[in-house]
Amino acid sequence: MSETLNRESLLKAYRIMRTIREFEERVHTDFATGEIPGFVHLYAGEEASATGVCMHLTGDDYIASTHRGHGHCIAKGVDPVGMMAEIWGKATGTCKGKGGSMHIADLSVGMLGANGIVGGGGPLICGTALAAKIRGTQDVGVCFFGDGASNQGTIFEAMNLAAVWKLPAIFVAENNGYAEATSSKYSVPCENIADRAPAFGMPGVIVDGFDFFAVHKAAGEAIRRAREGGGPTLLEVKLSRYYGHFEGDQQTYRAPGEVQKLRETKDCLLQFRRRITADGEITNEQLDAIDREVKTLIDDSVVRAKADPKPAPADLLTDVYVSY
Amino acid sequence: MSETLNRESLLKAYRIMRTIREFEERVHTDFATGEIPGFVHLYAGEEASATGVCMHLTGDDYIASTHRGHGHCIAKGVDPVGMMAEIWGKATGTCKGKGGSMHIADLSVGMLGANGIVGGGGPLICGTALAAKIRGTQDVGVCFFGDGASNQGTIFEAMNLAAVWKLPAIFVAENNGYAEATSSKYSVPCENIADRAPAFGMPGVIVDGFDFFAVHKAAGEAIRRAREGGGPTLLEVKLSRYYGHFEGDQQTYRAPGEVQKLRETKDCLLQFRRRITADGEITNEQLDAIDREVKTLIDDSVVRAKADPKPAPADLLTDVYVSY
Amino acid sequence: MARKITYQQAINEALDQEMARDPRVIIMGEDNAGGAGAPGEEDAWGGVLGVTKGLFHKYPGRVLDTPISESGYVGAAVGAACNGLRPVAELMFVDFIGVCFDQIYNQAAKFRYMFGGKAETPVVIRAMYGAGFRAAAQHSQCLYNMFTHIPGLKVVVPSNPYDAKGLLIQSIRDNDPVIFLEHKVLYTMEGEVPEESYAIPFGEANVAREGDDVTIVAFGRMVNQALTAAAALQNQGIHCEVIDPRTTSPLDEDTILESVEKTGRLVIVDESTPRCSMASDIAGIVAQKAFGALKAPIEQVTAPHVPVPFSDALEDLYVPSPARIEAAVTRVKEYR
Amino acid sequence: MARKITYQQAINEALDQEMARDPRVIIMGEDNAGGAGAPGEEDAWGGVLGVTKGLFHKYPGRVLDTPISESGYVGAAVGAACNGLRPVAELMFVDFIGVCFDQIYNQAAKFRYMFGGKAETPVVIRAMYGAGFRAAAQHSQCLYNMFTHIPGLKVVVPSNPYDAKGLLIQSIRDNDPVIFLEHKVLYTMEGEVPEESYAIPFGEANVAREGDDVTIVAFGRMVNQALTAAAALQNQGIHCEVIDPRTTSPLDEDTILESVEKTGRLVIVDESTPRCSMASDIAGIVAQKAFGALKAPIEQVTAPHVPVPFSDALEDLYVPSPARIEAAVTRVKEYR
Ligand SMILES: Cc1ncc(C[n+]2csc(CCOP(=O)(O)OP(=O)(O)O)c2C)c(N)n1
Ligand SMILES: Cc1ncc(C[n+]2csc(CCOP(=O)(O)OP(=O)(O)O)c2C)c(N)n1
Ligand SMILES: [Mg+2]
Ligand SMILES: [Mg+2]
Repeated sequence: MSETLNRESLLKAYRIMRTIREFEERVHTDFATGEIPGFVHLYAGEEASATGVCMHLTGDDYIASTHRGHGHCIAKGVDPVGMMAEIWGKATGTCKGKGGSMHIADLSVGMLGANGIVGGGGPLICGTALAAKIRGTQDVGVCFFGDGASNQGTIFEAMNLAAVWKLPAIFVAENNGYAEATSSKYSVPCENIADRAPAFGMPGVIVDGFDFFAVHKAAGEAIRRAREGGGPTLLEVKLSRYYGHFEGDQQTYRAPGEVQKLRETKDCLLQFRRRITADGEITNEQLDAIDREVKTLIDDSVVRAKADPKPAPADLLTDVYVSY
Repeated sequence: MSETLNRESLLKAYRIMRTIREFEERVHTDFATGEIPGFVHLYAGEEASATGVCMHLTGDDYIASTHRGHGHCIAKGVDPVGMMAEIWGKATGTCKGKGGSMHIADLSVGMLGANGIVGGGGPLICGTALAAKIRGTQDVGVCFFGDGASNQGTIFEAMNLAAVWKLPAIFVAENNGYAEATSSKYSVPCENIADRAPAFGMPGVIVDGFDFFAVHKAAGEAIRRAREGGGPTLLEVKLSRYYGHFEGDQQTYRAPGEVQKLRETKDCLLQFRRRITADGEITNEQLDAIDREVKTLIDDSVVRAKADPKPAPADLLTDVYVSY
Repeated sequence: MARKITYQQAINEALDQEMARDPRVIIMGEDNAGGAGAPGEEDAWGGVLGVTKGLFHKYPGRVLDTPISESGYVGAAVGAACNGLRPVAELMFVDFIGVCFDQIYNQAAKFRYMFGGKAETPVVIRAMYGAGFRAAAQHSQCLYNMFTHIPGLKVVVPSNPYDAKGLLIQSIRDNDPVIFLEHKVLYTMEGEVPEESYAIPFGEANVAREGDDVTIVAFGRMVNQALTAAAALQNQGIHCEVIDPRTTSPLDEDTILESVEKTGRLVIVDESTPRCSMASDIAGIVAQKAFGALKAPIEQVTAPHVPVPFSDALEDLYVPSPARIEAAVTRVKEYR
Repeated sequence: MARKITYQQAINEALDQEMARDPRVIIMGEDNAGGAGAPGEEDAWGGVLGVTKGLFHKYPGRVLDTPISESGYVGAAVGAACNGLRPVAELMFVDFIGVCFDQIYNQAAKFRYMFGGKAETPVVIRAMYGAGFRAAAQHSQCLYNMFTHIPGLKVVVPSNPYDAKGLLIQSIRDNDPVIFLEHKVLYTMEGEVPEESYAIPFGEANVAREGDDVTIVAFGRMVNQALTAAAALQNQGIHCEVIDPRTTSPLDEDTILESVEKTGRLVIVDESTPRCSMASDIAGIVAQKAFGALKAPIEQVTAPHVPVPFSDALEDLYVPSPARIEAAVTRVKEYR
């Protein structure tokens, strides 16, 4: 077991990762039927990253996410039922059906939004961290972004600004090896994304993103440093996405069997389950029970999403301004 | 003397640096009378950088410059007479009086323009370098930018792109310690700007910008590497500007005597003169003669600029499109 | 000319033919080939929706995949244009302009003027635009008004496959910076397109339908909505002239003004939000230059002043529909 | 209220009073203090033209100098606004929007809608705009049309010191993202400004001069040009009504339409280039909603469709002058 995580926390982490996986697998299946509108980018395979990081966060800490945001949302505490309705474009969705998959946000739990603009979250999270710093709280801001996004000017500027202002911000580079069909070997001309940290005078750390415990530990250190006034950290999480860039992607750019092999050997849920059941304090039966509960939750969310009403015509014009 | 520079080259380098100095001192004086319109940023003090780099360049190599562009222009071969007229807003100016100090450009000598947008030149120079690479020539592109600009997303993106595409591009960071009134100690959170090179998998080199020979040598290596297909380099030149950010700046943010001391001890022209006259092959008299010629040239450029006509009203509407 | 191809194929063919004709033409963008550095297929995508597919192997070294650095590579395209190439850079979704606008509007667009006429910047920026894909607020905007506002840019909004090919060829041959906007909903539209290369000049509107009663000026996808409405109105005895300016800058004012001189009634259909839009622009020009001919208020049929919503239920209301166009035409026709 | 201060002082005073009133207000920008990390004076500049001078020491920790990273710090202001602060970020010259537009138009402006009404983003972006300083093409643009086009933004263009103070206070108190544009030529303009704090509501035009013959709608600095023209025209017996909308978004349509209903003649004065401009926008609105009242073509007096030139000889021709306004008014007045 882990030194810092008690039994309850381990079960919570498992439930979150399982929920993300179940949610994404279900969206994958339902997208294939043509019923889900728009572009959907799935987080399956990367669960340990969002979960390992967000387990350290309170509702007052903020995260900024990406187009591949479902996992970050669930890990930060956004209600999956509202999320599913949102993805289906329903009035009951987290954003009343106005945002969709790429814009799920819930400020009440510190989730500042998925983002349709690659790199968009970097500057924003500097802002939430700045607000915490100015108010004198210990809250932090976490910006998740991809290997592709690591080449975007906004991300560079945000890391630099966070260092200049010594902000309580953590930059989590989720390096899944691809930006759409482009390999990070092509687009990132240094060995690791974490190697960019010295350019901004901040620590750079690399972790195995299939290993929840590694992520949890490294994130914990970075977040503690930030809370204590030690400034920002760049944390590179190496992982893989199990599905295409978006649903519909044929993935001919990947090596045959690439994903299958990872699923079988390194999958974060598999590893986690093996590890936490090793000493018998947590049993496979308990985890199976969680699996069933999660499945019921997600099944139910789909049933409700399908049945829920679409936004009413009048909704088209509301929610643009607070006052106008 | 220098190993790589013959007598003629040394005299040429001296003449260029002297021309820049004389040009800038004269603009400084004339600006004070209120006759020169707009914003003017002077390059005095930094002459060894532009000159040391541009001595390696041919007319087919491109440079991209900044708001502080006079020195780069002169070093790259733009006619100072046209430049002076441009700064005075006259029809005879390099840009017909339409651009002014911040937009002097002369593509016929590979000068892609001063730039009013901090960091604007980085992407552009990637483009001229790309064109050279695609055509299979050995031409290079050089982007000059400041310490302040080193925090701009466009510069980060440009360095990254140049590395990904292995472009024959050289990024010359002229670190004069200030961006407007802000110290680079505040805005650049790592020790040196050159320390950012590893983030883009390229070599980073630091040189003393008061020492023409140091700049010339380091630039020569970077440019040779680029011409040979070895990709981009980040070259940090540490130097100082002798005047304010722009003319009119009271410079209360600087330490008293800061500039005076540099002028007396490290000035690039002083050092250069001392060094090249050391073995007697070049005499102070020869250099004095150059000084006089340069003075005459600049005096003359001002006389002409003052007498030259302003653009005609019809010029307002021309030169927007090639065809419309 | 019986061959029919899609709008998307027409764009691909224009790129292909110009790359074959002129070695200075290169293309670049995120996944314009796709698969760079990856273990699997090269040219795995050919653009996010496949528009540039097949060019990578045909023109070695001239199809460049880019990191996600729009300022970087769009600016590089601008710089390369100054140094003798004729680059076509793809911005993928026009909505991404916010991270690279400077290189277009302050650099490319202004070089020629700022440099006293001594620069040429023959760069083309291609981008997808428009609503209809349930792609929500950050992937569905029009934004052509912003480009049209900027002196130094030319702006192209083809409404059909034939125009897409001919206008893209003209864009590449043109010596000024061109913004070429492709409506994503039109990619699958089929139409007759000659196999041979041809260029459609800028600033020449297409009168897509002739009529004496009401002039409809529409842009991009809205031309088709307008034609649908016009066909329906014909049955009610209202004869609409549908004008497709094809380029918003330069704009063929004459064709519009002549039509209004004839009809005296004008409806403008613009998919973008209404403020400072192309709808405003045309209305303003006509209210100044053909005022004497006007017999009715100028109606603008646009999206509302709101971001593009995600849900199909709302997005379908957001986009100007043939029904709304019909209603506007009827109003101006009946105005006394 | 006899005290006279400049437009620049009025802006400084508004910032000062709001910072005193509300600890959530912070300001940030390049050299908003100036001298960060440097050996000499702290608060060495107080903004590039001194607008924020004196606040750094008065409000410790709440005046932030930034690196030259407009996307970074403008986005940070947006993020901070989502987390309970009320930041005022200075973009220095509005022309720099090209390197940070995304954080404003795709992020701040769209949050509330995309998030189903569950976000508030009370951020203010201040920026200098306009020609007249011989600052050339990249430091002299207006660009308010671009912001006005974007749903979710509010756009403020004060024309005098009194409005500058009251509108900036309103901007800071407002719960939506606001673009506050300061005309650099107006910084030295003096006017009566009450010492106490006051807010001018958005969307309420100021009728700067009343008249029955011709309506002039003008923005920012152009209000003053219009007033000069109107005074001269008065001597010729032409009575102009000069309307200053004060905010382009929201826009006080009613005041404009009522005036046109009365005069039947409209001239719009907009310093920006003409295409898809505020001039177009107002013309389009009036041609649709007050058509019946119009007795003459709607004249637009704008800059030409060219970048802003450097030379004073050209820049002075570029900016709409009182003489050009007079000529336009005379034309619409004489139109039969
Ligand atoms: C500014 C911008 N450029 C391009 C895109 C299109 N796009 C969406 S996701 C994506 C790839 C992102 O790759 P990465 O950052 O590695 O994240 P991943 O998809 O692997 O999670 C691209 C290019 C975008 N949405 N925004
Ligand atoms: C995008 C942008 N931001 C801000 C400015 C205003 N500005 C002009 S020069 C300058 C400082 C530049 O500093 P540095 O890069 O160090 O160059 P230096 O002036 O020292 O040569 C600033 C902030 C600008 N012109 N463009
Ligand atoms: Mg990735
Ligand atoms: Mg500097």
